[in-house]
Parts: sequence; structure tokens; C-alpha cells
Amino acid sequence: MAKKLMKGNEAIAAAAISAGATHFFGYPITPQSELIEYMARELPKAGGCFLQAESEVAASYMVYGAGGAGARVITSTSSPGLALKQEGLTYMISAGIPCVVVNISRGGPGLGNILPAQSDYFMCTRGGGNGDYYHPCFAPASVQECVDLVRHAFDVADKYRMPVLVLGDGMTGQMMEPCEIPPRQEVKADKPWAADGNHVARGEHNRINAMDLQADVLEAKNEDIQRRLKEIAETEVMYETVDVEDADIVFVAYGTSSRAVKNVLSKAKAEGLKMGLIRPISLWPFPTEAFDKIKKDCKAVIAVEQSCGQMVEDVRLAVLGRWPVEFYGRSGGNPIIPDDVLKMAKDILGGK
Amino acid sequence: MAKKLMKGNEAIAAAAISAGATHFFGYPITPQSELIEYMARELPKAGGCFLQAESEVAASYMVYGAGGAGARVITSTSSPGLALKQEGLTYMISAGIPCVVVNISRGGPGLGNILPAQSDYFMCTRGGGNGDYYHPCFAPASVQECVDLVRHAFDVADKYRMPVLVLGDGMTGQMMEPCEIPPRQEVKADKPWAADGNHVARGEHNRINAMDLQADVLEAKNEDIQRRLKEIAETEVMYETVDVEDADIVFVAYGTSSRAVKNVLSKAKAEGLKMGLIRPISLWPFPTEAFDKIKKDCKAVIAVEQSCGQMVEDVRLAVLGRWPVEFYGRSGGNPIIPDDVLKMAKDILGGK
Amino acid sequence: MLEQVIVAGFGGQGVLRIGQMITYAGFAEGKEVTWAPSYGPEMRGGTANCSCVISDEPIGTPVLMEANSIIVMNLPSLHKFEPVVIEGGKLFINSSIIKEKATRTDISVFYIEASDIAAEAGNALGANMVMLGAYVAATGIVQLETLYDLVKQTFTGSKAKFVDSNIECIKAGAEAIKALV
Amino acid sequence: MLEQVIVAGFGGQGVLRIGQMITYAGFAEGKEVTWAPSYGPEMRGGTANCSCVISDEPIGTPVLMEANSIIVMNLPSLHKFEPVVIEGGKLFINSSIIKEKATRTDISVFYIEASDIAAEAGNALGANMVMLGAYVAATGIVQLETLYDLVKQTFTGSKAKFVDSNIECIKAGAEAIKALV
Amino acid sequence: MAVVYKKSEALTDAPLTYCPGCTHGIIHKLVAETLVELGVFDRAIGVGPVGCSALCDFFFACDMFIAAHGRAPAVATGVKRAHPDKIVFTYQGDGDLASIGTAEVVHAAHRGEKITTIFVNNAIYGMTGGQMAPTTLVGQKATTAPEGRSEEHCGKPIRMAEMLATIEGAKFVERVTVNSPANVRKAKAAIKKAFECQIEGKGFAMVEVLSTCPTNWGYSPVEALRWLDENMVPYYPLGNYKNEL
Amino acid sequence: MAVVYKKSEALTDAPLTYCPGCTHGIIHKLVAETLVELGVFDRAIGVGPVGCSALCDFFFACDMFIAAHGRAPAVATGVKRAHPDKIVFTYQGDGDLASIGTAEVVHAAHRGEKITTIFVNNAIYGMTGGQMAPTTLVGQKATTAPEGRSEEHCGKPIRMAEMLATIEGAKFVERVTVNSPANVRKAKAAIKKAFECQIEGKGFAMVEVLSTCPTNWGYSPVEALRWLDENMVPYYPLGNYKNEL
Amino acid sequence: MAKAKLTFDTEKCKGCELCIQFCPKKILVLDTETNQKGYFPAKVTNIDECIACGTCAIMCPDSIITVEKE
Amino acid sequence: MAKAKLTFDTEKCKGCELCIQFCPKKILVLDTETNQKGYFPAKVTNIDECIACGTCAIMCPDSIITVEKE
Ligand SMILES: Cc1ncc(C[n+]2csc(CCOP(=O)(O)OP(=O)(O)O)c2C)c(N)n1
Ligand SMILES: Cc1ncc(C[n+]2csc(CCOP(=O)(O)OP(=O)(O)O)c2C)c(N)n1
Ligand code: SF4
Ligand code: SF4
Ligand code: SF4
Ligand code: SF4
Repeated sequence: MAKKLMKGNEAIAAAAISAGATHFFGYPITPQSELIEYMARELPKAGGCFLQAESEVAASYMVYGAGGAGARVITSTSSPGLALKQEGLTYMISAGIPCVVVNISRGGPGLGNILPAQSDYFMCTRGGGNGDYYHPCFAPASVQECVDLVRHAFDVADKYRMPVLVLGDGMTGQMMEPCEIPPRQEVKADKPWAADGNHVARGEHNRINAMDLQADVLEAKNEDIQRRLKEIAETEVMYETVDVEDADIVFVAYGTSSRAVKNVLSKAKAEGLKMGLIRPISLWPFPTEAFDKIKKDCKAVIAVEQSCGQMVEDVRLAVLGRWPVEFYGRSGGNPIIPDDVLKMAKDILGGK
Repeated sequence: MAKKLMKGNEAIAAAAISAGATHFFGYPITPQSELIEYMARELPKAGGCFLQAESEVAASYMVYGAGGAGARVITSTSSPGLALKQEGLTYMISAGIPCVVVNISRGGPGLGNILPAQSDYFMCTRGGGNGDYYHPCFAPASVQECVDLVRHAFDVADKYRMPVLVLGDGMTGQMMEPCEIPPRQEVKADKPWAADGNHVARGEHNRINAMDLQADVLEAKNEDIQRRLKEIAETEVMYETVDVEDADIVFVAYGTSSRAVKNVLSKAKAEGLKMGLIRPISLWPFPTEAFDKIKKDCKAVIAVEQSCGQMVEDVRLAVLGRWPVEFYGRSGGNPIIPDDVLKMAKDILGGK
Repeated sequence: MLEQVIVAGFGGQGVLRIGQMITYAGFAEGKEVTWAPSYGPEMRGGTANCSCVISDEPIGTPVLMEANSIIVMNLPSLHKFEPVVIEGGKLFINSSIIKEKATRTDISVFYIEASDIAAEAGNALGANMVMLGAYVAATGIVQLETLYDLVKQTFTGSKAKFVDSNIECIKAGAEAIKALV
Repeated sequence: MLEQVIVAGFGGQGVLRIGQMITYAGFAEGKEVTWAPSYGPEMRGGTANCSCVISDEPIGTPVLMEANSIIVMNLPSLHKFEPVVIEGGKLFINSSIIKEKATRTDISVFYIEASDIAAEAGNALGANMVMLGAYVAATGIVQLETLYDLVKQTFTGSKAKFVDSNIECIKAGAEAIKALV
Repeated sequence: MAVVYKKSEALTDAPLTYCPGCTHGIIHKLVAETLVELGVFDRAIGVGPVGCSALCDFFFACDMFIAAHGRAPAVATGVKRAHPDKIVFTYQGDGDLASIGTAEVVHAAHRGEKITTIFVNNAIYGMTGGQMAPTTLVGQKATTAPEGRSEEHCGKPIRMAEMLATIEGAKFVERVTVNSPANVRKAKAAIKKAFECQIEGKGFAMVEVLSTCPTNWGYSPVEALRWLDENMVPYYPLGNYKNEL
Repeated sequence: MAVVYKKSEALTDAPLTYCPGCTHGIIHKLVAETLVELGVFDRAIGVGPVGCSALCDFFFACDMFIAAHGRAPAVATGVKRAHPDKIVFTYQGDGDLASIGTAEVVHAAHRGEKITTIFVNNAIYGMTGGQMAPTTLVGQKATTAPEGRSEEHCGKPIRMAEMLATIEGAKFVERVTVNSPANVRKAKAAIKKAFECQIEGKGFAMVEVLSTCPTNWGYSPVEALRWLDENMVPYYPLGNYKNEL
Repeated sequence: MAKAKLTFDTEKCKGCELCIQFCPKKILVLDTETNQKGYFPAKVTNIDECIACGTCAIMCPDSIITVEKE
Repeated sequence: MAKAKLTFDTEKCKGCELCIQFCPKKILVLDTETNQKGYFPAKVTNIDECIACGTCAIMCPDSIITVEKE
């Protein structure tokens, strides 16, 4: 397949189709419109079903239904829309429904605005719904990574029977970069647990539900969820590091803001300063292990986010006091300013 | 006022009425039914308005409307119902709506069951909706504390113009203990910002909304929210400590599980073992400062939760590597077993 | 003083009521008290139980894993709760309904023909009050008079007619204990 | 090589298109490229801009705070983006529409009567293509031929009739630069 | 001996968790029998609600989902779009369908989803212990309407069959009840047609079944049937509201 | 000189953010003028939606809320219950009212909330750039229905006036349009009655206004008025559907 | 001799009396002994009068009555 | 002499032509110069023919026309 230039939103949609997704349910919201519109145009051509739901809540339960019936299914939305899907997500965790959920996030809280922001980190990594769970959350930083991670997300979802999030922001969705979309694969996943209407003949009936009235039964289910989460935490961590080993300053940034930090690194290098980057690709599981590469006398670990500071908590948990943790953030849809970040780092190096 | 025996759910309702709440909007869900039913019975008698909404989503926006129009307003629900209110909460944060939201939590994820659980900690402390925010969250451990904290919550909500959560669980709601309900106060809070239909004559018009299209305007709003959150973090921390100073083991537990830990402490004391308890009353802001009382050679800090481990993250953040952090939890509605907790602590002391 | 008591039986046998009466009585006598029902699926399934704690000190958890005293009103409850009585504790069995015997020897077991006694006292539904009377008489946790007052406060107006028969049942339960000790 | 260019103007002037053409051309010539539109409330307000990066190395942020080259199609854009050109950079001004002059002296400024040139080339809507031609001719970032190929690939079928007039505009823009240098 | 009546094979052996005399059980039977009689049991997929029938996935012997409260029509939409050849039904209470799930059922009808909806209207919230439903009658007591529902405060009950019948995509809408053998038979006929509507690919079909809740109404099962007849039927007229078969 | 027409005092000076010729602006005027003419402007509270009119809190000169997408009726309920003496209205688009907010508007009507709803039906999602609405006509193109809406795939458009008129608590329901001076006058008369319904404490009132979206329909403003007349009016008959004043 | 046969899955009976209410022959009653769940289950008093109409079975919410006839 | 007066808040006009379309006297046109927003605003060609019916003002979505008469 040749590379082509695509918008992130469209690349995500194309990647989902290439990954064998057969069903899309979603509700329009900016800045992910190109994604849903691409799906509306292209998924039917690939023999799949695009359906606009009456709301995000309904969309999440259409996913629950189609996913529970064995389909490869995806939904996408933006920040407040994902807030509305929290009940659906916790249900899907409980019922063990594999699916991919894309959040092209925007400024918040509330309706906020449609500019790029990274302030949905908690909602996307901690599980904003009730009950004990996390779900895998992948954050692409380039259009090609949008493609790769969406495809990966489907496999992770199927393997662990849970919803997997892909978290971009308006910039990820709107920007255009070269990328390669592999040809569509037809997936014949073995889903013997699915309620697909094929069991009566065998005298069986599959049940998909999210209720377990007995404490012990629910505890056992939770143990199973935790077991799967543990396995994910052990095997599905993804991250990139740049020059971390001998850095005097290590930045931690994901997605759009990591791109800005790469500019900071170039500038720093040009000035002979040793700075590095840990870029979490999986936000949950968070790449705690990456921090072990940081040298002992590193001056500071700086979380850089387009938010008022959320991932920084995970950074603190990963650092556990080994180095000072600082935070640089912009909110409201404003971009990271590489020069400001560099200045902050230099101030720290200069002992200010 | 004389003390009387009341169920936690009813005490919360009675406390809200005594605090001058005039409006309740909610949707039925177990195990908080007594709360909503008490309100249905008693709030109209106090001249207030009880209205059953068509859903939790609608309830949260009735609260947005009444709260934005200046009323003292409360809603209550249980776990999955709160998941549905996440969009409403982030809107209220953005629009600056004061209100009290009660979550009598139950086993999760999903529909789970109606037994007591503490697995909504993230949802209640991190803000399960989109955007940068926390909201104050108070966790009573006794029926009297239900009363006191609900009353307090209204004042905090009005002072900082934001939703305040009160987090109990099925046991908090169902158990009966003596408590004292102060007489009803009529609150004439000064809310010049409210959209109450009284401004046209003055040539003004108040606007309540959650959208700020310009990045700088939204950033400024976020800075204001963060400023208020910081003030709350500095002034509204609440906790109880028991024998922390010379404890070899310090437990951290809130609400129902803290009661079980108190039994552990008695047993430990009887055996001559030095153990203490930090009981967060405000879950957010988390009482990080309380951990400074722990002695240097304490053997471990053990988070005890009726969950698979959520508050333990805040404990780790508070401890920051100073002592080993351990976790004891039960899920699915199963109770903490004091003997098991004690054994775990003894094993640690014994070096196992 | 720390008394932890669990009351268990079928729904409809008034077991939550027994627990509430103990709790109210302790409260009336100035003690610290808590009462906690078990709730959840088992209530639909037909069984019910509650935990009460009466103490001079502030009370830890209201949910009991073990108890000084246990009152059981039906067979499944006997099976479930007999192991939970602490050594030296007391087990009260409604032997009108439960034909089995307890197996433990390190506790005191009281067999009360509560349903029969209640029927004799002219209150077929009063077995729970008989057990209450027996329990209070055997443990002395509260005064019987306090219970009588509570009954009077509970049944007023059109229900005042139930006062006497309930008090009769409590008394009969207390008598039954005397006969046993 | 690292070229960072911002294109700005009114909505409807085809500024996003200029950026995309630059990006596509860079891509066609095997460079690393990114294109990022500004979007959000200002788009409704009528102004639009986009950032493109063409480089031999992997590209950092696609959102530019500063740029080697800036193409402005209307007055507000001149005001907003003139300060953002780096020292020694290039500023391309559609002087048919922007009557003001640039104030900076540390950059090269190119005034192109793009709208007039386009009209002359018989394509009243082709001012953006004129600016594109001028920009490419002045910077040499990509080959003009690459642009011609792109135009041919873009306008096919019933739209093929637009190919020539667009290529004319690009050429005219390139010519205009020659006249300036 | 010939079998006149025995439990449907489309029901499992699990004992129903409903209260004594609750007509949820009768409605279960009718759905089960219909699936078998129409020959679609082996390709049926059901979607249960949150409500007393939240355990119906244990009772129906076909593949089953339990949706979140009110979302069964959305879940069924997902299922049907994944398996257009299967026969998909929802089974929902009045809190579920007529309150929290209003948008979902309206839009399943609006899209003309080829699913069959069994709507059990017992004028109260059963599972949660007797709170007011949108279908609770004026004057009827509920734990959240302790003085009885007041029209001034929260309106008259909503009639879903009438409302949904106005939607183009709804092709079959009928209201029935199960309070007598004759009515049970009529209910079954309606349920059959509602499934036929799906089998023939016409569009959305709903049968609203007036049902009892002896426990929360505070009547014996037999009294409850009478109360239904005297109070619910006059406000909720039985009959067909749409039949485009 | 006597003023024949000038901008209503119930509108602020802020320029409207609507596209040229979008009839949202006409509907704004009618609401504003009605508030003044009925003498309730000084006690009016409006609730705007999410949609093109999400900035209408800047345009109406009374106290205003903007609700979350679809939730205006719930917000208005909270406002009205807090201030029963105030005049509360919602202003909502078709995505807002007829899609995500279906449950909220149905239940505001069901409870007989004493509020007035202005429902602007332009058969498309304007703000987000032309996606399909539940009111999009069969065959009409939208970005999420690139081949035009297909009845087989997602049904025929929903008629909210007809549906809501079946609800007891809805006391006034009328469909109007603003594509000609005569129709504007009729629309205003309907809006006036809808507010009178509230002033008299009767119950829920809604006026559905067929409106244009020149931008996303892809027509000039004038053409859009004609398209509305030729395509929308036949499917959405103008007229009164309920009048219990 | 009985032409009809009624079988009750007695342990699942909840004693709701719907069968009794609608039996056209009025030959069903509740037993005086409870089943293990604590309900008084329905039973038939005089099977000879049974016309095997199936009404009781149709009305039984718990589907516990099987009706057969010769 | 004109009996009517039309005032346009020209800077807010979006040139949508609705006023023009419905003017019964057909005396409104778009200007040939744009306003600052870039729209060609409406204006009146022959005020003497204006009957001050207000139709243009009623149809203007942006409420920018004031109509007065003697
Ligand atoms: C989101 C959510 N809200 C509320 C509940 C609590 N709840 C469970 S069932 C129910 C209503 C049941 O009533 P209905 O739908 O009429 O069914 P019935 O039990 O009467 O058959 C409610 C409110 C819930 N489980 N989830
Ligand atoms: C929860 C949520 N979902 C989706 C959106 C995105 N959104 C904004 S406006 C809108 C629809 C607008 O259409 P309509 O209500 O018809 O009003 P119009 O813009 O046409 O006037 C949508 C889907 C949102 N803001 N919030
Ligand atoms: S509560 Fe009511 S609806 Fe539920 S099972 Fe019992 S009788 Fe039936
Ligand atoms: S997008 Fe459509 S509805 Fe929105 S302002 Fe423009 S014309 Fe009006
Ligand atoms: S109808 Fe069924 S459950 Fe009820 S009494 Fe008769 S046999 Fe028993
Ligand atoms: S109707 Fe109004 S906005 Fe439109 S052209 Fe006329 S004056 Fe201008």
C-alpha cells in the first residue's frame, strides 16, 4: 500500500475499516465530524453498517448490542459526548464487550470549545463510570500512529474483552500527514461467548449482562476483570523515549503536546542542553517502567499537557519522589509554546 | 434538638431540608430509595419542591436549571446513576452551579448489585466528565456525620459555586444510628450571578452557560476554576486521625470501611500492637497533610477499601515513597473483615 | 459493655423489628447503638437479618462478622449463624420452627418455643416479640420496662389495641428464659 | 531542510488549499510533511489559516508558533502574522487586497498583486494559486512541475476544464516573483 | 395422553423471581410460546431491561442481553444491525421504556428498526419498591407520590402506545392486558403479529401489556387483576393503534 | 415619524452569529417581540440549546441559560420550579429537541411543565456542519447521509408536533413556518398563544417552526425559503395540533 | 374416571391463586401445607370434573401446571 | 416627498436578500460596495415609493431595518 496524505480523523476511520470493523454507531460532534462522515461514506461500501444514533448514550448501547452479538464495532465522539458514554463504558466492562471508542477531545469542562485539549485524561484513564476498572487507552501522536493504534485497539479489545479507548484531540483529528492504510482484513474472531442467536440448537443460551446480585459472584467477576487488567498492565504498555538516559530534564508528554516537546528537544540540543522525552503511547497502562531509565541526578521531570494537570498525577506515581516533578500546561484549546517550555526547563537547570 | 435514631438515607434527606434546600430532583435507584422517598414526603411539607425526573441525566439538568436560577438544590443517586450525571457535573463546573450531589454507592462495575461498595472513588474524586476539574467530595462514616457533612456541603457549594459530592455507600444509607437534625434554616444566599429573571429592569441580563469558544476566554475560566479548587484544597480538607503518631502500621480508610478498621484498631490495641488510622473525610481534597504525622519508621501504610483499590493511588501520592504502601480490599459488596486486615498488618510487622 | 447481636430469619417473621427494638431500647437507656440490616438479593430470596451493637463506647463497624448473641428464627439462619457466635456467647433458637439442635458446646443455647408461646399469648404473629423478651431477659442488656415503653410509643392511635398483646409476648419470652435457667 | 509556512486569509480565499498544495507537493517529492488547519471559532468569524511543515527530518509539532515563510491574503492576517516570521524569513502579501505595507525590515517581503494577476490570467478565483506560484518560485521548496502535476490530478472528469487556468495562475505567480527579484 | 398445556421450551427451568401472582410471568410465557410457534425460537435474541425482569436472561432460553436501564431499544438496534437475519425483541417495564428510555424507544420506532418490543406497563416501579412511574394513574399512591399522583404537580400518565403510533417507522402498535384468559389470548395474538411484523421486515412493532404489581400496589394477585381492570383499562384503552402488516 | 418596525428591545445589540439569511434570526425576533407585547419580558428566563443558537444567551436580553445538548426542557423545568412566577421558554433545534433531547421534551410535556418551547426545525444539524437530523427528509443529502436519507436504513423523518400533541400535559402545539411575511405573522400568533398558555398556567406549549439552513442545504437564502415550501411543508403540515387554551 | 391430568411443579408454586380464580370448574384450592419456599401451593380437589381446558395453566404466571387429556 | 423612512444598520447586514425578495414595491437592492464584514448590504433605491409596510423589516433575520412613517 502506498502512503497517502490524510487527516487524522479520516485515517482513524479508514484504519477501523481496514481492521475489519463492520459496525459504527455514533452521534455527531465537533471536532471529530470527518471521522463519522468518512464512516458514513465508506463503511457501507465495505459492506459494513454505519448508523447515526439519537445520542451518545444510545450509541454506546448500540455498541453494547452489536459488540455483545460478536461484531467488530467502533464509536467515536468528543469530550462531553464521552462523558455521556460513561455508563455505557462501565456496563461494557462488566459485560465484557470488546469495542473501540475514539475520543477526539476538545476544550472543557462542559461544552467548552472545539479546540485541541488534553483535559480528558482522567476520564479516559481512570474510568469515569462507577465500579473498579480501567480500560486501555492509546494516544497517537501522528496520523500514522492513529492508523496503527486504532488497528491495535481492536485486537486488544477482542483479546481482553473490553472497550479500548483511542484518545486524540482536535489537532490529531484535523491535521494531515502521510500514512499508510493496510488493506481491509476480514476478521473471523472466535467469540463463543457472543449472544448471536446461534445457541438454541445446541441447547445453550448465552447471556450478556452487567448485573451480579450476589456479592461473591460479583467479587469473582471483579477478580476476573482485575486479572485481565493486570495482564494488560504487564504486556500492553507502549511508549517512546527520546534521549532519556543522560537527560538533565525529562519531559513527559503524549499526543499533540509531545510533538511540541519534540521541538523543544531540538532547540535544547541545538543549545547543547541535555533533555529527553518520555512519550506514553498507552496512557493506561501508564509506562511507569520508562522512568527507570532516568539518571539519578536528573534535575526534574516535567509533565507537559494541554490541560491544567492530570497526567502529572501518573507521573508523580511513577516517579514516587525520586526526582522533582514539575508541570507545564495550557488550557482552553491553547497550544503548548515550545519556547516557554524550554525557558521553564532552563530556569530549573539554572537553579531558578 | 433531641437525638433520634435514623437511617443514613433519611438523615441525609432531613439534613438537606434542615440546611434550607428547597429543591430536590432525582430518579429512583437502590440503595438510596429511602432518601428520595423521605424527600417526596417531607420536602413539600417544608414548602419545597420534590420532583421525580425522567432520568438521572434530566435530574442533573433540572439541578443545573434550579441551581443556576438561585435555588438551594440537591440530587441523589447511586453508582450507575452518577455515571449518567457526569456530563451534567462537568457542565455545572463550567457554569458555576452550586448544588449537592449524593451518591449512595453500590457494587460495580455496570449495574453490579445493590450492596455496599466503595468503588466509585475515582468517579467521585477525579471528575468522571470531560475537562479539568475536581469537585469537593465528603464521605461520612456515621449517620451523624451524614447530617453534618450534607449541611456543610451546601455551604461549600455556595461559597465556591460548584457541585459538591457526598459519598456514602449502601451501608451508610441503610444503617440506623442516633443523630441530631438541627432546625430548618431559611437561607437567603446572595447570588447576584443567578439567572432568576430579575435583571431586565436593571438593563442587565445574566447568562448561565458552559461554552467559551475563544481559547483565551476558556483558559481564563479554567484559571478561575483552578483558583477556586486551590483555595478549597488549602482550606476545606477534613480528616480524622486515630493514634497515628506512634503507629507501626497506619491504615487509611473512609466511610464504611473506616468503621471496620476501628474494630481492627481495638483488637490491635488489645494485643498491644501500635496501629493508627487516617480517615479522610474530604476525599477531594485528599488529606495529604495528615500523612506528615506518621513516624519515620512506620512499617507500612495500608489502604483499606471496599474496592479493588482506588483511593490507594491518592495514598501513594500522599506517601510518595516514604513508607511502603499496601492495599486490602473487598469488592462486589462484600464487607471488610477486620480479622483479615489485622492479620495482614501483623504479617507485615512480623516481616512476612 | 459491648453487645453485638445478630437477628436472622425469614422475611415476614419480623426479625428486623427485633433488632430495631433492641437498638431503640439501648438508645433510650443512653447507650451508643447501631443497627444495620442486611439487604440485597437475599432479602428478595426470603431471608433477612440485621446486626445491632449496643455499647458504652463509640461503635466501630455496624456490620457484624461475629456476635455475642444471635437470635435465629428459621433453620437456614441457624446453619448460617451458629458458627458466628463468639466463644461463650448466646444463641437463641425459635424451636417452634427450628427442629434441629445447635451443635456447638462452647456457647449457651436457648431453645424457645416462640411461635407456640406467642399463639398461647393470643398473638399468633408475636413470635418475634417472644424472642425479644427471651433475649433481653437472658442478657440483661436493657430493661424489660424499656421495651414495654417502646411498645407503647410504637402502637398509638388505631393501633393502640396491639400494645397489650405485644407486651404479653415479651413477658412470656422472658418467663420462658427463667424456666430455662 | 526545514520549511515552516503559515497561510492566512479570509474563509473563501482558498488559503487552506494553498497549504494543502504545498504539503501535497512536498509529499510528492518525498519529503516529510504535515498540514494543520486552524479551526474553531475564528473559522466562523471568517478568517482561516493553516500551518505546513516540509522537512527532511521527522517533524515535531504541526502547529506553528513561528514560520520561515508566511503567505497573507487579507489585512487582519498581515497584522496577526507579520510578527511571527523568523528573522530572515519571507512574507508574501496579496497586495491586490492588502493596501498596507509590512513594517519589518529583517525579513524579505514580496508584494504580489495576486487578485489582479489572477483576473488577468482569466481566473478571477485564482489569487490563491498565484500566491502559491509566487511562494514556490521564491523559496524553491518544491518544483513548480510538481504543482502542475497536482493540479492535473486534482481536477479530473468534469472539472478537467479548470486545469489550465489554475496552472496559468501558478505560472503567473512565479513570473511575478522573477520580476521582483 | 395429549398435552393441552405445558411450559414452553423457550423458557428455562429456572424459577421466576417475580412475586406471587405478578403477571410478568404470564407475559413471559406468551413471548416464549410465540417464538416457538412462529418457528423463530432458534434464531431469537432477547434484550431485557433493568426492572423486575432484569433477570429474564435467566428465564428465556434463547441468547439474551440485559441492557442498562432504558437502553434496550438501542441494544436491540445494535444486535439487529449485526444480525439482520435474527429475530430480536426487547422486554421492558414502564420505568424503563416510558421514563429513562423514552428517547431510545422513540428512535427505534423512528428508524423503523425491525425489532419487536414487549412493553410491560404496571403503572409503577416494581424492582425499586414502588416509586411513581410516568404511567402511574392520577391519585394512585407511590412511595415518591405518597399522597397519590397529582396532575397539577406532574401531569397525567403518558400513553405510550398512542404516542408511538404517530411515528411512521412504527408498523404495529397494540395495547393488551393479561388479566383474564380471554385477554391473555388476545395478548398472545397481538404479540404474534408484532413478531410477524419483524419477520416480514416491515419495521418497529410494540405491544403494550397492562400488567399487575400486586406487591407494590398492595393487593392480592387476584385483587390486582381487578384493580387493573377497573382503573388502568379505562385510562389505557385496549386495542390496536397501528397495523401496517 | 411613527415607528412601523424597529428591533425589539428584548434583543441585545450583539450581531447575530447566524449565516446570512438563516431564519433563526426571524424566529428570535418573534420570540422577543412576543415577550414585550405580552408584558412578560421583565420576568422572562430563556433556555437555549446546543446548536447554531447556542449563543442565543448573547442575543436575548432577558436572563438566559444555555443547556447541554438536548437538555433545555430539563433545565427549564428546574428554572420554572424554582421560580413559578417567571415566564420560562426553551429555544431548541431539531437535533437538540428531536434527537438527543427526545426524553426531556416528552417528559416536560408529560408533566405538563408550564413552559413554552420554540422548536426550530431546519431538517439538518446546522452547527456541526450538516449531519442528518431525525427531521431530515427522505432523499435529502447530509454529511452523514451522503446518498440522501434512506427510509430503509433509518426510517422516515419524525414529526414532533404530531407526536407531542398526543401527550395530555401538552396544551398547545402548533406547526408554523417563517418563509413569507404571511407565515411570519401566523408564526408570531402561534408563539403568542404558546406564551399565553404558560401565563395562564395551563401546561406545556410548543411551537414547531420550519426554518431554513441555507449554508448546509447549499442554497441561497431565498432559494432556501422556496425549498422549505416545496419540500418541508408537504411532509410537515402547518397548523394547530392542540389548543386547550 | 378422569379424562384429564394435571401436574403441578409444586415446589415452584407461589400460591398466588390465579389458577384457582379462573378455573371454570372451581376444582383448584391451595394446599394447607407449605412447600419448601414457604408458599401454600395449589392443588386439584376433584380431577374427575376437570375438562382439561388449560385455563389454569394459561393463567399461571410461573408456568408450573401441565395439563393433559386423553 | 417620502412619507416613509428606512434606516439600515448597514454594518450588520449580511446581504441575504430576504428584504429584497419580499418588498412589495421592489425598491430594495444590494449595494455594490461591501461593508466591513465583506457583505454587500441592502439599501433602498427609491424611498418615495416605499409604503412603509414593514415587510422588509419583518423578514430581515438580523433585525437591522427600522421603518418609520409620517
Ligand atoms: C441508570 C439507572 N437508574 C435507575 C436504576 C434503578 N432502577 C432499577 S429498575 C427501575 C425501575 C423499574 O420499573 P419498571 O421499568 O416499571 O419495571 P418493573 O420493575 O415495574 O417491572 C429503576 C428506577 C438503575 N438500575 N439504573
Ligand atoms: C453531548 C453533545 N453531543 C453532540 C454535540 C455536538 N452538537 C452540537 S450542535 C449539534 C446539533 C445541532 O443541530 P440542531 O439541534 O438541529 O440545531 P441547528 O444547529 O441546526 O440550529 C450537535 C450534534 C454536543 N455539543 N454535545
Ligand atoms: S414487584 Fe411487582 S412487578 Fe415486580 S415481581 Fe413483584 S409483583 Fe411483579
Ligand atoms: S448553519 Fe444553518 S442553521 Fe446554522 S446559522 Fe447557518 S444557516 Fe442558520
Ligand atoms: S397460578 Fe401457578 S403459581 Fe399461582 S397458585 Fe396457581 S399454580 Fe401456583
Ligand atoms: S434581510 Fe436584513 S440582513 Fe438580509 S439583506 Fe435585507 S437588510 Fe440585509
